[in-house]
Amino acid sequence: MPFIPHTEAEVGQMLARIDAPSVAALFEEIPSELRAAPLDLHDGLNEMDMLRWMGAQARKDEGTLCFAGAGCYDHHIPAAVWDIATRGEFMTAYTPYQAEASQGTLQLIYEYQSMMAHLMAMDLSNASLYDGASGLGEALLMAVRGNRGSRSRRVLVADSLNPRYRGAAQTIVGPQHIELVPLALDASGVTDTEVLAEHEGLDFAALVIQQPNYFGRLESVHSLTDWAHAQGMLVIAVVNPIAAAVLAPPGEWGENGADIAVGDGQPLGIPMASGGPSFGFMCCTERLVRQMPGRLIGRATDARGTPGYTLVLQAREQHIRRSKATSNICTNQGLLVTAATIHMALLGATGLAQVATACHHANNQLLRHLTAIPGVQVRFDGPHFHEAAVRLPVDPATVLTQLAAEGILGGVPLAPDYPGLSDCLLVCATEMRTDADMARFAGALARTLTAPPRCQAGA
Amino acid sequence: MPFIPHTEAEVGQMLARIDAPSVAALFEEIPSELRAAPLDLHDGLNEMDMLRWMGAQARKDEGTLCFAGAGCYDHHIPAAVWDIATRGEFMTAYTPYQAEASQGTLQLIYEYQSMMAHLMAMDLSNASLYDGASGLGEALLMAVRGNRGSRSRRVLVADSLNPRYRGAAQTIVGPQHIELVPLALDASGVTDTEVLAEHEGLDFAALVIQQPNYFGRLESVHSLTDWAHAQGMLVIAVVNPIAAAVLAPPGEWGENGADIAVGDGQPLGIPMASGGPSFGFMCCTERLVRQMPGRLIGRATDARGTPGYTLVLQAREQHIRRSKATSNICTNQGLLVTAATIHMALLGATGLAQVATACHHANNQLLRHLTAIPGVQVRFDGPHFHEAAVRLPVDPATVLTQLAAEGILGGVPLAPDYPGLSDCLLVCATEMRTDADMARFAGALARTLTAPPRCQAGA
Amino acid sequence: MSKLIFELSTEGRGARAQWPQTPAEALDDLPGELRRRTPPALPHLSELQVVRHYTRLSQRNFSIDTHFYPLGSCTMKYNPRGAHRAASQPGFLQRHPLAPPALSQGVLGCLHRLQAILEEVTGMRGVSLAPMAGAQGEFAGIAMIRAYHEARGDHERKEILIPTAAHGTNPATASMCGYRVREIPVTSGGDVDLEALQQAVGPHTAGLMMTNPSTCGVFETQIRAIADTIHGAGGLLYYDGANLNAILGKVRPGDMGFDVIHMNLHKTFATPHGGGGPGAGPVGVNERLLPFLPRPLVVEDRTADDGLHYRWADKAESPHSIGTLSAFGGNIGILLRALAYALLLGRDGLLRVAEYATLNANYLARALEDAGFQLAFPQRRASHEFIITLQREAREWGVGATDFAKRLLDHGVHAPTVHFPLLIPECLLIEPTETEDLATLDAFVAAMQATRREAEAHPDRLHQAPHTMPIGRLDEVSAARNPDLVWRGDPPMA
Amino acid sequence: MSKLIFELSTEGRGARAQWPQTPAEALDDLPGELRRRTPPALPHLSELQVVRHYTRLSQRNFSIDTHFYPLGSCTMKYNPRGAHRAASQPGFLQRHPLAPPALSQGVLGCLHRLQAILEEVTGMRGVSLAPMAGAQGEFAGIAMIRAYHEARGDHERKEILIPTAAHGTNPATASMCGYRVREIPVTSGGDVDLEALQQAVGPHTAGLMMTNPSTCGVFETQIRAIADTIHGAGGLLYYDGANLNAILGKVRPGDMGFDVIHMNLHKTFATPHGGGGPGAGPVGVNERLLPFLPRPLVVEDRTADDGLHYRWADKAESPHSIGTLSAFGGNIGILLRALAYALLLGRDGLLRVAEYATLNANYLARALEDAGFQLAFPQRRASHEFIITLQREAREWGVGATDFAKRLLDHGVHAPTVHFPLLIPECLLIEPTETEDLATLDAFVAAMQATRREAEAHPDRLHQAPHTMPIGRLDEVSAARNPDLVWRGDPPMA
Ligand SMILES: Cc1ncc(COP(=O)(O)O)c(C=O)c1O
Ligand SMILES: Cc1ncc(COP(=O)(O)O)c(C=O)c1O
Repeated sequence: MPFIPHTEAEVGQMLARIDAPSVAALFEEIPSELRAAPLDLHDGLNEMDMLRWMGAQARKDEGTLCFAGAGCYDHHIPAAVWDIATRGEFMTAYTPYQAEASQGTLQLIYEYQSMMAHLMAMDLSNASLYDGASGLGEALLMAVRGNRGSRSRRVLVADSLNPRYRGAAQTIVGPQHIELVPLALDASGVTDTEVLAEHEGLDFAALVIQQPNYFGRLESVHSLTDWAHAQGMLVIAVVNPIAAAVLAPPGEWGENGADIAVGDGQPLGIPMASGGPSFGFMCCTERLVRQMPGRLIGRATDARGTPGYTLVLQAREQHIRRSKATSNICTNQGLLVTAATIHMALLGATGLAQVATACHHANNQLLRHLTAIPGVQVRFDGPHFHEAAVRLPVDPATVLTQLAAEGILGGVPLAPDYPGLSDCLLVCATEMRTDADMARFAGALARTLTAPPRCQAGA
Repeated sequence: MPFIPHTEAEVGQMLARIDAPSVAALFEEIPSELRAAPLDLHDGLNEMDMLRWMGAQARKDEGTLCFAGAGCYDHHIPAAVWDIATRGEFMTAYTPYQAEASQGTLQLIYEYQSMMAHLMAMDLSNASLYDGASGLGEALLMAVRGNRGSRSRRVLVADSLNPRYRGAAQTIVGPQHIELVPLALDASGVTDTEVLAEHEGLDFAALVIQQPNYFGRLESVHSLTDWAHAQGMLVIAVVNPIAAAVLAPPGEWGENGADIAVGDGQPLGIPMASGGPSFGFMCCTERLVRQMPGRLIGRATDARGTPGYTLVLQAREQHIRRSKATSNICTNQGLLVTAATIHMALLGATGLAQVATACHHANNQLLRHLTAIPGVQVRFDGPHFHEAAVRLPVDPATVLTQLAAEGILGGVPLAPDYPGLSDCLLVCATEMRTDADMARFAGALARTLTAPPRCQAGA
Repeated sequence: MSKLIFELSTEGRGARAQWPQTPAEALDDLPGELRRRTPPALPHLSELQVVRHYTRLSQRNFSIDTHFYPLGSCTMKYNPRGAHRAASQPGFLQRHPLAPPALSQGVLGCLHRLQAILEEVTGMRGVSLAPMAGAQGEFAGIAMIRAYHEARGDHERKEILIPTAAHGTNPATASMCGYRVREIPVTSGGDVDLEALQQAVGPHTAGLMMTNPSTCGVFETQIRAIADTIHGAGGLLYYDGANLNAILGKVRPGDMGFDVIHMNLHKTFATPHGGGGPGAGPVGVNERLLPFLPRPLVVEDRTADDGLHYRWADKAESPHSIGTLSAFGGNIGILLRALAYALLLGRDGLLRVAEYATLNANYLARALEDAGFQLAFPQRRASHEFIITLQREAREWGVGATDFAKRLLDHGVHAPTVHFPLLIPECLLIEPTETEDLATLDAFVAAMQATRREAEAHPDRLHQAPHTMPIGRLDEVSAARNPDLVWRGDPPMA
Repeated sequence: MSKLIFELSTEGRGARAQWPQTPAEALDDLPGELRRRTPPALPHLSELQVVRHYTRLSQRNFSIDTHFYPLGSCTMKYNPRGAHRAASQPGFLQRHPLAPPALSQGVLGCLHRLQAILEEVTGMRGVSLAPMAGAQGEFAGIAMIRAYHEARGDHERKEILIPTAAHGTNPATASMCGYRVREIPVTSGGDVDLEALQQAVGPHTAGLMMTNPSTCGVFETQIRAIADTIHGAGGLLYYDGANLNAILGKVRPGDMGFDVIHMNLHKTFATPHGGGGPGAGPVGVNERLLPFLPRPLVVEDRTADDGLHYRWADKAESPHSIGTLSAFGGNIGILLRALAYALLLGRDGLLRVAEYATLNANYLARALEDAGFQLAFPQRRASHEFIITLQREAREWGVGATDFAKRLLDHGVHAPTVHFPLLIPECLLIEPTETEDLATLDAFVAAMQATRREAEAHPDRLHQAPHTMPIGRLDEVSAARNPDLVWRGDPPMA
């Protein structure tokens, strides 16, 4: 009986105490016709055998050279981050409902909220949402609720938003009949300012802008923000937290700053790990605090005046307001926030900026490597940050298959989400990619472009 | 400046306080002609680059299928063991000189001493030595000092002792002119009882017996112990702690038990890791306690009667007795003891016995696989525990090279240490080796025996 | 009293081993007005400072690894380190979420296996692993119910029924899905008031959300009648699987008549709670909701040479899906831990979870009753958890559930869940779980007894509790009045 | 007051997920009389019990990760987690020590690189990584000196000279190597008494063991004269490298005239101390001792295609070696951590270690002096550590070094080394290391000052210290009288 400490003698003693003839008898209230037959499952494995099986599975996926971004980035994570985040006291605690017995987690989240608010130049941050994409869904609900000046359930969403964010947000806001109205791209891969004019005077609750956008291009966030505010919309910024160390942060967009900033915390010390668990961050202006979904930690004092930390403004949450809560979110992504907090403390403002700079440099290097191959071009003109759409002379899907056979993840195809960009691959190089890595990628790509495709891709 | 927290301003402030013009000036007492030129070393790497280089090195050695034992065994280690042992409070503490601030480490070592004494059925255990081999060296010194009835500086050492133990022990006792006198093997690979008679009546300080011996054979430990005691020798048992869960423990050898038990703790939760760090354990009888080298932890009480743990009998150690200490050992292998203690607590007596049983079973399986190959034989008759010498029809060194090319570590050649066994390989299968692993080994071995050897070994 | 990390900062310091070295000019191609003007006010620290600060902070937590944590409805049981190890392998950690199947057979094979295990455990026809916690599973479930009715052109169903004992996420979820919530009372026996239910259902009923065993800690024995009532009215039945630990292998939600279920793998499948997450809240459905399962789903194909090949299902294969819930595939790292746990336990091990969780709860309930505490449902068998009410203690000595909870901390025990479910005044919801031993349960009883004696003799000691924690009881009211949520360089208090 | 693990045990319990399942009959081929009759009295526990017990025990330790730890001579500095990560990779952990070079190029390449780095840092001609701690390095070093003299037929050298300030391992090592020890006095300035040394040397002198900077915390400026004296008499000079942190990149033992040196990588190269080990104590030698280096040594060969190939040197290549010191290659895992540290720091980083360790020590020395403490060598520059003597406090108020040490624990600071070196009465040897920040040093000064004021006003508070630790001061004398070293099922005390 793995993990069950009871000895036979103890079981007997316990049953006697509760006057039950057997453990099975404790389930006598379950109607007999409902009782389950023995489950059709495997025998239990010991830890050694379990690890052998899981180890073989993990090794199947090992060793890929990654040039994909699209919302998940291969950054260096200092060894200290997870050594500390996985300490039992952090990892195996519950949500800090008993403040006095949870000061470790609570103070850490207060520090997280502070760091995140500073990074985004926003008034405040919550304690996390599930991920960036679902976080955007929550932001839309919040904007619709929180925009006092608008009665609209429609929001403008730039086409340059990560399509996976749009997808998840759509699922979340759909049942409440909130409509996402698209804003087309211009030729350079950013939001077309001309189409903005078409929406002037119409009532929208909010405008969603991603910076850098899905194609690694930089949006004119200042003028977009000012335009939206002038139209009575709230501005929801979707940002990469590493990029925020060197790019104008949401709180400083335009005259008055964005109203809500959301995004995915993965670049802050979270392994890619198939995309989850990561965490969504959300910051907002003071004005919107009572519309904020999720947990908030505040500083308080005890009877002696000693400062401590505790859950605050719980009236927004489902424990208290139930069907009137700002969201149903309860369990969030605490441990990832723990890691991100340690990560931000280690990197500091300078370190984060250096990472961003190194990524930008690496991505530019990568583009140089790739565009040296005849027929390969960067799709959009102008500076890119972190990633870029690259146009190929042959079908990207075939190329990716051939690269995969060499253990290279050559980027993300744009075809499924952007029919107009079906000849493009979204590529990315972080600070982790060396020049040799890029040369290997470029070499393999050049070969796939010249060699005729084979039925069964092989090295 | 990695790891140095000083800011420029602080350095200035500190220098001012100590009236020094510069940091360099602090070294003014060093005669200038001795000052070093800049070291001829690399530039510092950041953690990411360091891990990239070390990662590439580690991957070169990864994935070997191991059938070697010879004193180091590939056992399953529960994940909990090192998760807890590497907690900062254990891993980054010093030797527990300040008892009140080190109760974690001290109580753990007291528990370790207790578990180890119970496992060996001996009166007491110290807090560790460097490894089993150097531990044997210390045991010899201890026996020579501690045998009141003998003035001899000679000890009898069975040839079935791990030759690497003999080698290290020789280095350690050599300067004190202690002589290791060999005891030959009989035809079945254990100590020849006939040659014992030749040593009767001569003065020896001790007899060293390894159980199971280097060839995985079982020595007649009871009669050997009684014989040695009858001759006035102390008995030093060299044992595998996993085997001790199912084999008669040193304290129960013969009428009165062995006097000293030493061995390597590696099988108790320590990864093979190229053979170190591991730890040496040493247990002895009450009578010999003041001859014991290394640290001892004892239970004590504070003024309120609360029990606690502290270093005891330090008079044996070099801090106090200096040149008259029982040994020069100071730093020992504390963290490995931490892991081993957690390991023993998790496995318990039953778990350790099950591991031993599974190893025995696996090794017998392996021998069945190998001896099914024409020309391959088990070298010695009789039961084996954990490992066995296997005779091959071709040169073992060549075979090992060819197996290595397939990523298989096919055992340890006996030629260098036993010229008479130069056609033999010492093989071992622990509970970690599956039937499929063994079949792979046997298949590869069969191929190398039939195929003509190639110049450059390849798969 | 622990300093904030910001208070350890000195400008100019940095953990430089973590900084890549790229000249700042590398950014020169970015337009100046889009660049950040002032660096964010993050602290400047050495690596040792960070390690020391957070190591010490961690020690200010209770956790499963350090304390008994009988927090009802939360299933705080041992989180096997082996499962954590299994999920922490480089092959899993370094996989990009958009890696193609050719580079992902390991992880996809794991997810497929977990889908199959969860289907069998719950008795459902299909499982989606996408939801990232229980509440998101609820959302997915109710969104599927909505999609089902809409697909049938049944647009009048605007109400979700929820027993009053339900967890707050249930009504909150129903609202998020655009439904009105109608609460159904619970009888003094702990069951749903069937008569009230029958009166409440109708053509406006989209469905009923409930748990079984309920958050009252008892098994709802009229479950078939409830199912018939809802189904008879054209509604669907939602199972909140937060309490699945109580019935693993004993009775399956699918067999009870539920149409859709979410599971809390971070409870039942022992993945660590992480101080508030991450979790994983897979949803299972029966035949009629299959088309609506959230994406992505892993499918298994048989290859030409009779091998198995795993891939994500195409969008075209689930045109009626409610869609995705996150950017990628959900909390896959948690799913891997849950799979490792399921592999370790197997058929018999999972059954024993329910058995010993229930044994521990019933033993503890009886022992507390014997010690003078009042059970909320004394006539019922406890499931894996049970409720005591301190109404009497509150009335007679003026000490309530919160006072008890705080004083228990001083005994080195995490407090049970307080004031939930809301319908039982001054209640403690106690869930010992199957991984705690008898001595620990007995020590808890002793602590409760001691606290009760103290409540009578020195009620103030309880009001002022805790006494031995790093801080005393915090003034949450004034903290909420003028919330201090972000450090802004203000001098530390006190 | 923490229970012993044995007290948590109940027969019949077990962490069964860790047990392989093999029928006991598998042992039937072993002779009955050689089998164990009764199982050892190890505790029977669940996995949670073990995890909880040892997690909680760990919290009862001070450590670098949690506390300032200015333990003189021990170099308790930050142990980079990255180095631990680097050494903990599967390729390193899963390598069997006897794997052939074809399967070992990774680890052998690392060890060779470390050998080269240590040669450069120490200015020696050859390095062996074999010794497993400082004391074993000393043993190897003195054994080499012995082998050298013996190889020359110089059999009369039976004495090793050691300054009185030396660490206890020095004389203990000399004895283990079969030498007599003669102690050389130290002057009040902290230097070796050169005159006494000159009188002591002679044809019986095998060598001199010393550190520089010495354990008095000052740099021995007459080092050339000392070297000349020893060499002139035909002896060799041994460098105890425990204090190497003080001079990295500033001055090299080889250049000072030392013939042989050991290093404490667990000090200077920041590998964690593990609560008492493991360490690594490589030895470096100059030309004349090269033939005697302990085995094994890694050699680099150039392959036909101009690549590099690493292997262990053949026994035949070092016929004069003093031999091996362990079963395999020493504490290779620690060597890998030290290499990672060296890679991180590089040329400039290593130099800065010495500079900032020295800066911190001199600042702290001055600040304590200003606070009224008496430096043992006030006229000297501190090296990376320094000594204060509490002789005056002991005389006037009856509080000694131990009392101060214990009271400091209550201030959340690990005590400095007490009563070492032995020649300075009531001394504290204080080594802050380079990784501590100014605020921490200032807080230490404040704690020392507060303790000093208290020593005057309330000496009893110091005598009874510590007051806030899990236990009070232990009665070591009675513990030693009748030592309780092994739990034997006796009822727990108190
Ligand atoms: C009964 C019940 N339902 C739903 C939930 C919500 O689950 P989660 O916190 O994973 O979102 C909980 C969690 O506390 C619960 O106890
Ligand atoms: C000066 C000095 N020499 C030698 C040693 C012995 O080193 P180790 O403990 O690694 O054996 C020490 C360790 O404390 C020391 O401080």
